[in-house]
Amino acid sequence: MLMSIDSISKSYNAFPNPPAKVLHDVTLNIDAGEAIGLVGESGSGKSTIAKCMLALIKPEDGAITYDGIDVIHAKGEELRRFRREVQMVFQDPYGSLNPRMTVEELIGEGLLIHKLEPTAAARRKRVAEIMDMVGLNPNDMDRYTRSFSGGQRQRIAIARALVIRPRILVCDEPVAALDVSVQAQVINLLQDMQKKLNLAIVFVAHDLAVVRHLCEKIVVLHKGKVVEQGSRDEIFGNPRMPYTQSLLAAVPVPDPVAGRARRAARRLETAN
Amino acid sequence: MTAIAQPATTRRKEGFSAFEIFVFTLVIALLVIAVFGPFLAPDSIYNSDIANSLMPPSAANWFGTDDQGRDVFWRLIVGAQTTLLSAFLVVTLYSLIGVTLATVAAAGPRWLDEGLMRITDIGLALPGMIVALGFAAAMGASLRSAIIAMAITGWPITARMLRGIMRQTMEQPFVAGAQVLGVSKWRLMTKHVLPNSLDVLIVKWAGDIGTTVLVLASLSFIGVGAQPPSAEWGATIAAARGYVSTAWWTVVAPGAAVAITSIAFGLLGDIIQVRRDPSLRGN
Amino acid sequence: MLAFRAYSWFLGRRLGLTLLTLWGLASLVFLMIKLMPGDEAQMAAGADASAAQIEAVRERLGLDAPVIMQYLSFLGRLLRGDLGTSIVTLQPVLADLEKVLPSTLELVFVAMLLNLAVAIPAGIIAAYRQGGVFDTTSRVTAVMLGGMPAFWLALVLQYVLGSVWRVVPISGQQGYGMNSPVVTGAPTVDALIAGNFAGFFDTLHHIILPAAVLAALFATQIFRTLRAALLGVLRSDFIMAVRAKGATARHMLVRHALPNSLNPVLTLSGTQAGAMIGSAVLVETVFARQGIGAYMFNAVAQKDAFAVLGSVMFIGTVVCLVNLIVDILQLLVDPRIRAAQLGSQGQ
Amino acid sequence: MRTVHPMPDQSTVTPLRPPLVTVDKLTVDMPLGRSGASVRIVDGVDFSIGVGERVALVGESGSGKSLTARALMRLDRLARLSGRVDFDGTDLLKLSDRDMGRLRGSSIAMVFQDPMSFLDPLMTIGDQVAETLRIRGIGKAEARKRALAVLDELGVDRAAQRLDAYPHEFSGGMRQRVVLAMALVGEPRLLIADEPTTALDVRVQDQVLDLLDDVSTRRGLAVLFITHDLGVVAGFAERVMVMYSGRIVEDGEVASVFAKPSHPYTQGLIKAVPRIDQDLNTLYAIPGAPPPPLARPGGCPFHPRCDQRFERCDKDLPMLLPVGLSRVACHLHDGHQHDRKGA
Repeated sequence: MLMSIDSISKSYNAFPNPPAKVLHDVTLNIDAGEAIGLVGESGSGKSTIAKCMLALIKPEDGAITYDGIDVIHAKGEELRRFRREVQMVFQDPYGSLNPRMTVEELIGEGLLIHKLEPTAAARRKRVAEIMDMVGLNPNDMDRYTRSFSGGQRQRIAIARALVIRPRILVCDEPVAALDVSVQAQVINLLQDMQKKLNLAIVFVAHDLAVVRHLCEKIVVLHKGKVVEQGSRDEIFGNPRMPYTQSLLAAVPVPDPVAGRARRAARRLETAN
Repeated sequence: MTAIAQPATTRRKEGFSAFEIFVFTLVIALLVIAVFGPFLAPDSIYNSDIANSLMPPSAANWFGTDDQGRDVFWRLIVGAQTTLLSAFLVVTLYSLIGVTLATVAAAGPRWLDEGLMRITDIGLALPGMIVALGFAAAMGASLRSAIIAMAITGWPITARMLRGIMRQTMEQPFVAGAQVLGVSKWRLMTKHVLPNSLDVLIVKWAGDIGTTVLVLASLSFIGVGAQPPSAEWGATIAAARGYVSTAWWTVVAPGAAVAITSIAFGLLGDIIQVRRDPSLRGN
Repeated sequence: MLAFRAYSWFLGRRLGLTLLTLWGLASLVFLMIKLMPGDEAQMAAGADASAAQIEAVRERLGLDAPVIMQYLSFLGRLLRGDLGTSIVTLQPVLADLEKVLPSTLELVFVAMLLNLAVAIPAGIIAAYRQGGVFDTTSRVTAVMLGGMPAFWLALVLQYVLGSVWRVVPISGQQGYGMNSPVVTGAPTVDALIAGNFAGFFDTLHHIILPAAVLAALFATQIFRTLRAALLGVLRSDFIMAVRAKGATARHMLVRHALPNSLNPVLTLSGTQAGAMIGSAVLVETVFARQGIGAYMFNAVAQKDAFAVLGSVMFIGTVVCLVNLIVDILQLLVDPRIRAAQLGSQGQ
Repeated sequence: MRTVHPMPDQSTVTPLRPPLVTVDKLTVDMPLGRSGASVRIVDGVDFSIGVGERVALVGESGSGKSLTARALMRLDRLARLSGRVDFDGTDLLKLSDRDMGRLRGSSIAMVFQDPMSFLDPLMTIGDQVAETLRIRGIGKAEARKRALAVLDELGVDRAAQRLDAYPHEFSGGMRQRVVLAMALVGEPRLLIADEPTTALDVRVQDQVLDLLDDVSTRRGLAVLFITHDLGVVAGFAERVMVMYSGRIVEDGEVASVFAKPSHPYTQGLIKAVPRIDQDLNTLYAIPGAPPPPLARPGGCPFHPRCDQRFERCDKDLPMLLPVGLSRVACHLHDGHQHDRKGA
């Protein structure tokens, strides 16, 4: 077990109103090299869990342990190692890259601050390698991200996260803002990288079809609680909880015959 | 999903309109006058020549002469340096204070942020010119006092605005990305947050020069700023105040100089703002 | 219940901030006193005070005590309403200022009316016909007026309208022989109380130009803010939805854009009400009106430092209180601003 | 200069029902700054919608789908429109602003993507729904009564009590119902729905789709449904039009387009969508990204991303021509396939 999240809770201050509790006793584990999907609707707390896993916010209760590090209280060398080994990719390809840095500076920043490559030339070489690996042209290294498309930006974001060889990559809705025709490229890239680098991927999404495609293990969240978790086959083939069932039933299918049949069946069910 | 999204890729450079070129020329001309004016002016304007006092505008004295018989036009040229230099000094000083406080507030712990912002609230709630007047009067009426007084009362708007923008920038995903990467607080603020927050300030800076010229002239007029025989424009108006009905040019000319300078820098600020964000066009 | 909690929280916060601001102001004024060059007792006693008089003042103000004690006793004196003593009039500053405050408030009130009466319709028309002739002219006018020094504008208009064209009186607050018995200290009100209608119109005639000059400065801000807010709202998504219902441009403006744009304007006019009192310094003296601005101007001219700093304290306090009152009024009068101020915790 | 085809009946799929709207060579240009230059976002679009027909308009960012929809109602004040939009025998693009205003809300209505930003935050729900009627001079009580009836019809709980509530007091799904009520209260014949479910959770999306389905059947309402989600299209629409780079590239019955897409873009799009009912090892990915309107490639705009491109594709712009029961704009289907074999 690489990371364990043990019954964490989190509330947000809404003064003068009473605080809003967004996570209730959430527990889940991540093994090395596995892809795990956190799915839920808006307000399910999935992004809050991702932020806790990245130590961007601290839960009030519970514990998060990564490879022997107490994440919530980590300091100094321990925190530095955690920051090197757990990385993330965000939803918004426009807001997630500093517009005042070149592609080289963006991707090379991790190498620089973790002192992984001593010289600028060596860093540059590593940046070129990783750009090539994620399907970017290394000649674009000196450009700013302004002129890149959403899909290319997500590749840059992935390269920036992966260049320091993390062991966990947390992806918060990484394809939700992309065009349909580009979405598949990024999903395939993530899948590819996971296999090549033996990376654990935590994939936060509202789109169950994408999660089904990418993740072996699924955690279904609803109103800050884990409703159901299990393997892909369990969740999609034989969901036990009514919430999971209703969620799956509502996903539209790009096939008129199957789609109409699914909707007709569902309406019949609700009518009864 | 709207088709006209993608501002990044459709951004285009546009040429300058005639109006914009006019404003740029005006600002540059003012700066040139401020820098070189005193070297060009004839020595005679520093001495009084009572025989020629309060002469109306003529070929020899374009804007006429004042009560001391000095040429009004050349005194304006010489005064431009004092006026603009003081304004630049004031804006630079309070911008430095504002930027420092905003950065500390944005980067620091919550209690420090709260504390600094309450102090800023106090500064914002008080009438700035009156407090500056008090400081300048207490320190002994002089141009130096007025500059210091304006610098210590001018920073709250900058601090409040910049701190707000920095907090917004810190909400941007790329800042969380840098934190996840493990960058130090110093690098986070200087490399990621500040560069992406400062450009609003640059817009404000141009407009602030215009406002500062106005307030400085007001303080001099009230009597706590530059003192006669300084050629600073506000002091010039104050000195000429009694002659408005007998020699209107002694009052109109320096006031127009203040107005033109303040309007020119104000317009410069507007132009930069519209260039940064074309959706504001026409505002 | 929740609303009550939100209200008391808002009011408590607002009151607390006002108290904090007054304390900050007092500290600044104390700092100003300490910044004064020379011997404070000598200054307070006046230039031709004897050594014994100076010592008496030193004793009274506790100037031999440590600074922190001086600060505390200074705050104590402020709480008792002691703003210091003018070395020119030899009167307590507060007593001097109380006499002239109504006159200033009258000027500010008329200026505020003029300001809103001109700027709000102008802002609406300019936004309604964006890019049109009215829009362009009023924007140019706003830029010009906003860049002009108020005292200079006062001097020039006084000369042109008062001396050359003689449309308005040159200065003063009422004509010769028009005096009414002083009751409130505000000439227009006093004339009304006395039933002296000729005197009332005379005072209005005197106030119109100073008020207009004061208003000009602030009207440009209201105009620009309202126009920008209206245009911003007109660009927003829900206006497109209103268009899709088939509404006319006029309906959109009046029924949707205006209500959604007024909040920043009201907030600004609240701040302006206070700032106008400060700006009276620039206008009152030019028109030889009585008022706290003129009082302060004279104090500067006569190097009456305690009167100046007392005035700073006084004007600052009035501004804080005016801001507080305006904020509470806004909250009470308009339920929409109430919703915006208190935040919407619905869902 | 393109040649103008004189026979509109040939280039338009005959709808099953009499046409309600016929759009002919519609272009939309958006101005760029004040330089007078503009960019063509929608480039000569032809289509028609039958009475009571449900048509989906599918496209990615920059394809011009939203602007096409808004052009039908002339909602973008900055947009410059040309072509014809024939509604019930009148050309909407030639109407005066006043007449167009009368048509909006009563003949054609629209619902939008993000219900919250399309509601006036300071006006009660009841007033906003009734507004469409009030604008047309209907009395306050009557308008309120009809607003209530529509809100009831759309399943807003306790509608009578909530007429005086403000938008922020409603949940996302309820807000979308309110926006829908605003559109339907004027009893329009065409409803334009611009990504009405994109911002909603799947379960709420499902409810809104059902609702839209019911209402359009019950009222015989034609719906033009703008979306980027092919799943939604398959479950809701009868006909689908695929837009790419400002043009329609394929237009046909939903069943036949999904079963046998003709345009390589449509083919790729359908294969690229991950599906809840299937396991696949790798998704098909269309290379590259949709071009921004200022950088559209010459020839067929899709050719740089197309895996079936041949010689002609980067030179000639393919026309939208009948292929079977559909219309397709692709050189593979314009009767010159032999060119490809020859190449």
